[in-house]
Amino acid sequence: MTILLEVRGLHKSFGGVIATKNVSLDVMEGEVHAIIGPNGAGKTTLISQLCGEQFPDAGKVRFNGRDITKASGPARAKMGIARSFQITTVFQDMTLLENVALAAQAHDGHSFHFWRNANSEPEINRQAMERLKEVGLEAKAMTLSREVSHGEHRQLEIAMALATEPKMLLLDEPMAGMGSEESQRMIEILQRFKGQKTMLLVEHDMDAVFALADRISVLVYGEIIATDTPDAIRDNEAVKRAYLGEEA
Amino acid sequence: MRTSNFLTPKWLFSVALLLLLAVTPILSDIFDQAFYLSIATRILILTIAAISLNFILGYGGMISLGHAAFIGIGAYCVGIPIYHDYSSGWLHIFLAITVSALFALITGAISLRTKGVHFIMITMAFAQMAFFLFLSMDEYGGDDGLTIWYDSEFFSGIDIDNPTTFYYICFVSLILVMYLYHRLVASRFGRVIRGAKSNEKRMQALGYSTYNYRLVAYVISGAVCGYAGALMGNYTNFISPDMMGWTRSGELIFMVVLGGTATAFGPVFGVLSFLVLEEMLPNVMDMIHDGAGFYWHLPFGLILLFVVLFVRGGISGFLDRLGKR
Amino acid sequence: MDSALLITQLLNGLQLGILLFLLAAGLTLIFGIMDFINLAHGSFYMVGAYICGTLVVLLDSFVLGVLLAIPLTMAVGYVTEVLIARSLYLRDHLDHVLATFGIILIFDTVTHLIWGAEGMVIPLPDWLNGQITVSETIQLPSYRIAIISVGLLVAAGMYYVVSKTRLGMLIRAGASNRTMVQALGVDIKVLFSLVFAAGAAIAGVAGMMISPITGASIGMGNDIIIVAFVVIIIGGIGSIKGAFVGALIVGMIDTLGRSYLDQLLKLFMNTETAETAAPAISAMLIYILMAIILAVRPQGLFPPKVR
Amino acid sequence: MKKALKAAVYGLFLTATPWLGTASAADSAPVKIGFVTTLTTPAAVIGNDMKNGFDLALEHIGGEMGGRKVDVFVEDDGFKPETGKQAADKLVTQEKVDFVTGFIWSHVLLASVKSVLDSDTFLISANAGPTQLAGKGCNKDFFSISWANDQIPMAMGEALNQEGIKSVYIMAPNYASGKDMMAAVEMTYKGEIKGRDMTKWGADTQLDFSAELSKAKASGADALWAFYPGKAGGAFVSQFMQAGLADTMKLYTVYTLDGISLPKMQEAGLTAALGSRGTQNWSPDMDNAANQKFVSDFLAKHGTYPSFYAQQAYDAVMLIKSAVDAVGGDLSDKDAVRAALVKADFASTRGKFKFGNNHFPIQDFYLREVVADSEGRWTTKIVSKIFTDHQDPHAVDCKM
Repeated sequence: MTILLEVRGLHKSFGGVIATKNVSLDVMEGEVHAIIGPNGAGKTTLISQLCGEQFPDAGKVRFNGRDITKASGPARAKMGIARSFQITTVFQDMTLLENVALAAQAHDGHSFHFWRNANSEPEINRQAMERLKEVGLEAKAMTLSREVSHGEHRQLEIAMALATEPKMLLLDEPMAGMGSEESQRMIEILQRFKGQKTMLLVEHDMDAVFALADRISVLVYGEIIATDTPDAIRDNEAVKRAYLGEEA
Repeated sequence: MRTSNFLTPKWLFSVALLLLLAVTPILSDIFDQAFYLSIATRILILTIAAISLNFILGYGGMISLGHAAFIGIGAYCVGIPIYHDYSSGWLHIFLAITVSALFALITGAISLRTKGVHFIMITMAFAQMAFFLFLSMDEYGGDDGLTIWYDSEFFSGIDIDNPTTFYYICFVSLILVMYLYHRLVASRFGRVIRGAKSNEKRMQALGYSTYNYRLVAYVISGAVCGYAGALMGNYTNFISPDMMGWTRSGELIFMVVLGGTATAFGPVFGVLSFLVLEEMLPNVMDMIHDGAGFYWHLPFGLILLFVVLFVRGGISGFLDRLGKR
Repeated sequence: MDSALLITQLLNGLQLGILLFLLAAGLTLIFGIMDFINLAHGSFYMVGAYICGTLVVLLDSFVLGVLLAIPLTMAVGYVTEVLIARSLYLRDHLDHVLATFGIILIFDTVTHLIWGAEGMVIPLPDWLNGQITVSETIQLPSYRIAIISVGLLVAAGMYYVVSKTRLGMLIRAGASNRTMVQALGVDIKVLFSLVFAAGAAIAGVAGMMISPITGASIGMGNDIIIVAFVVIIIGGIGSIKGAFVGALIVGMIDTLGRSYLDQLLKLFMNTETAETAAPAISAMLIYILMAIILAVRPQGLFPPKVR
Repeated sequence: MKKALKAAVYGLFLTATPWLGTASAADSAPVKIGFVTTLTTPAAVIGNDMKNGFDLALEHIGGEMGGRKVDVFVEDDGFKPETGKQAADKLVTQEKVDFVTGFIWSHVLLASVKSVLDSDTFLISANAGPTQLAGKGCNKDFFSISWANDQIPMAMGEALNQEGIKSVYIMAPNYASGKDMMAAVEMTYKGEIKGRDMTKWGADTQLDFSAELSKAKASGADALWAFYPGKAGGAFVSQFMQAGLADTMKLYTVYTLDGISLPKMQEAGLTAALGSRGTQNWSPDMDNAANQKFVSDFLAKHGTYPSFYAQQAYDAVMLIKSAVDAVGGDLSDKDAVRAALVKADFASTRGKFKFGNNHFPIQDFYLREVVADSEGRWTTKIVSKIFTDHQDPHAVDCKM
């Protein structure tokens, strides 16, 4: 198995507060790698450095063999890192199909097409429809996205991320704000891609993490204190003390 | 998209309006009111400018408080060549579009690095610079403006000095520009621009360099607005830096918002009602009380406030709600 | 270069800077705390001048006129906030621009209705109308010194209120983090009204100070408000310190540009071109400065620490 | 077909708007005069004074010309060329006036002139005198009752020579007239020009002259020569005093100290104005019957001396009346009307009056001084005559 995402010595601080402290991390091709940690552990800061919204003070990020430490967000997306957001960020005034088509269109070269009606492009629409099917939203393809439920928004996010045909999915708390039934559906959806898509999953919902992850990294105060299989993590004393212990 | 959209009040109103605009020269001839033809011409030209602004402001969320600069640049691209006796209308239009596009490219490249109020203010700052630039060109009248002593010349058979001919040139231009933007909004490019307004972060996560798309939209908008400026130069036969002042840009924004942003017909409604208000209010007030017309800005300001505070979606939105009832 | 002239010009620049600061201070706080773009802030500058002018003529005392005009202008600001501005805070910037554009039209026309179209000359008492002799060659108009002193006094007062009082703490907190103020259990509505009205009064003071020089006229605030926006963008939105430094920079550049740019240009071009180009370029200078600052440092020179 | 339609449409409206019916009675139809001036913005002080002069003239002629009633259409130019041009458009296309007059500002006039002349309407400027229209751009239907912009500053330059002023510093607003003036100075003034400043003008007028005045002071010139019409004049003189220049420099002005600004300056105690001199083609104290009637009636009605704006608007009405009278009220023959206008057979407040080949006046120019009259009111008084029968230098370029 090859390393897809390689993080070395990542460091970031705001004023005096250290948000990311010497983080090193490997995500293998095809694995589902989860990052867990208590509130304020710096998960969001870490994610935003991985997808190019913020830049580290020190350290290196390599993706698919290339150094992307200084690459911009859009550039990383083009290289194949797709992310979903913790807070729903879809295009409210567009239909679900248009939302996904916009994502598919991003993958399909540049979008400086000024004349042709984008809604009647069969190839893009076919791809978008397929992604919607994969997340179980095909019935609502023509509904405006502001008219669907929160859970469906989250599914739409996954469909949009998939539509860019990424090498890696970076999922920032995909279960956030969901009821247990909705979470269960989301877990099922994600399980379908397990083994096919590399995923870096940041999640609070322990059921989801243990159901999905191949390996887990535990982030506490900006530092990774352990990386191991779910079973090993469950038994790790340091993790228990720092993290699981609190929850218990 | 939804085929049941015909025969709504908005649709009927829009078609009726276009038909009315199409026959305005005939009506003005029958009633012997050349003045109203002149106002209608102004409406057409400003509508083209408003459509260009609507695309970046309404669909793209870029609040440019400097759009009047493009009208001014376009107009000077007619005035300055004519001053030097280059009368070819094709040259004027070519200049108006390319110079405006170039100005949009340079200022947009800097302005679009900023967001929110900064964008509003920096576009205004660039427009002020253009304003002061033309102000300083004494050769072309500076502050006093420049009289365009004759109109652009096209084919030998077409005399755009004739108000009716010129009106139809503007009318056809408007229809073409409306069609252009209709295509643009629905295209992949338009979708990206709409997406970037709705959620920039997400667009970047999808791999779009929104900056590039916005810049292109801004340049297209500037070019079209410059074309409107070239028409304006031929219309007024007089141009001055005043055309570029920030209050003019503010008025243009108001026209777009009044009509309803991000709608195809909004700019038409907005410009029409704005100019009709501007023309009628003083007269109506004078009728109520002689001399009251000087104070027409008072009800005008109140109407503006009212529209902002209570009329969501402008006239277009109002007509939509009428249809839903 | 003539040093006496330079000193006078620096003083003039300082005076313009101080006036701009008085306008920009309210603008930047209103923008920083309420996230409200108030193009109509300049209207208070005008209203202050007119109220003050009326009172000065009526009471035949400049000082009394100014002192009475300040609370009156504040009241106008308060009423504007309660009636209109308040319902706009949660709207987007586009609505702010338009609505306050409407407010400008209303203020201008009402002023026209009340005071006529001609504007107003505000007489100065003799003791302010003279000269202060600094040296043989340097004489300074005493009223200019008075403007600068009053301006600095207001600036010092604001500094005290903002940095040393609980109210100031709330204002600073509000400028950097709105939710925090709400979390402190402060009646945010009252705080907003207070900041708005105080900002209006301070803008009014600027109008009162300048009107004996330029006279009061309709629309006098509409152009200077754009310059005040340039100031707060250069200084960093929400920052009083930024407004102060930005105002002084803009005041100096504008004044010195007007005085020395033609001489500077004459080094590169012939006299006539320089003399015609100088006024236009000096008018552009502050916008060029703002564009450069926005391009290089979009948050301004002194942005509030946390946003 | 079109005619029938037209008749039908008019028929519909006849009952509702009776005035349309009377419009065909050509003889009794009024003479229509459009009047464009500034009635908003601070410059409205000038426009109002001008309109007062205009109204007084109409009163004096009993609202009649050539046996026909006079209808007046007043339009505001908003101190902006574009607005003025729209107003002129409206006058000629909508109201279809016979004469357009007024115009304080050269830039407003320059913007409007094409619209008016294209519609074959007579345009009589009652103040603005841009040099462009005096030379190559002269037109058979354009008349100026005032001057070419550079004549008064030319007279000023000559006056300064006569007064023995060795050096001056010049300040003027940056617009057509200001530029005309700057150019005119060099034509006649023989002393040294120590420096010059052109300040922002128009809706965004610069009214704080501190920087310029400091430069003027530092220049060490004998005199300051300024051109600030209307409200700007008050601001200028007050700052001139505040800057302490009144003691060191002599103040000379053109188009600045007049019936509009002087009462305000007196009120504000701007004593620097008293004794300052300027050139003009007219002064309220001119001794002729027409002027005495005009000035005394104006004083009685408004309590202030008329400015030259009022005086020229008054003269403009009298000129139009003389032409309409000469053709017996029949305005259909444009050539006849034009010939009557060229004759200028009316009693001007300036005494003698005649047009040159370019339809600009050939007239005398005087040096006037600001003095207090017998009742203590500030006004101007003629000191000496500078030019006799002076024609502007652009007339030679006029091929008409």
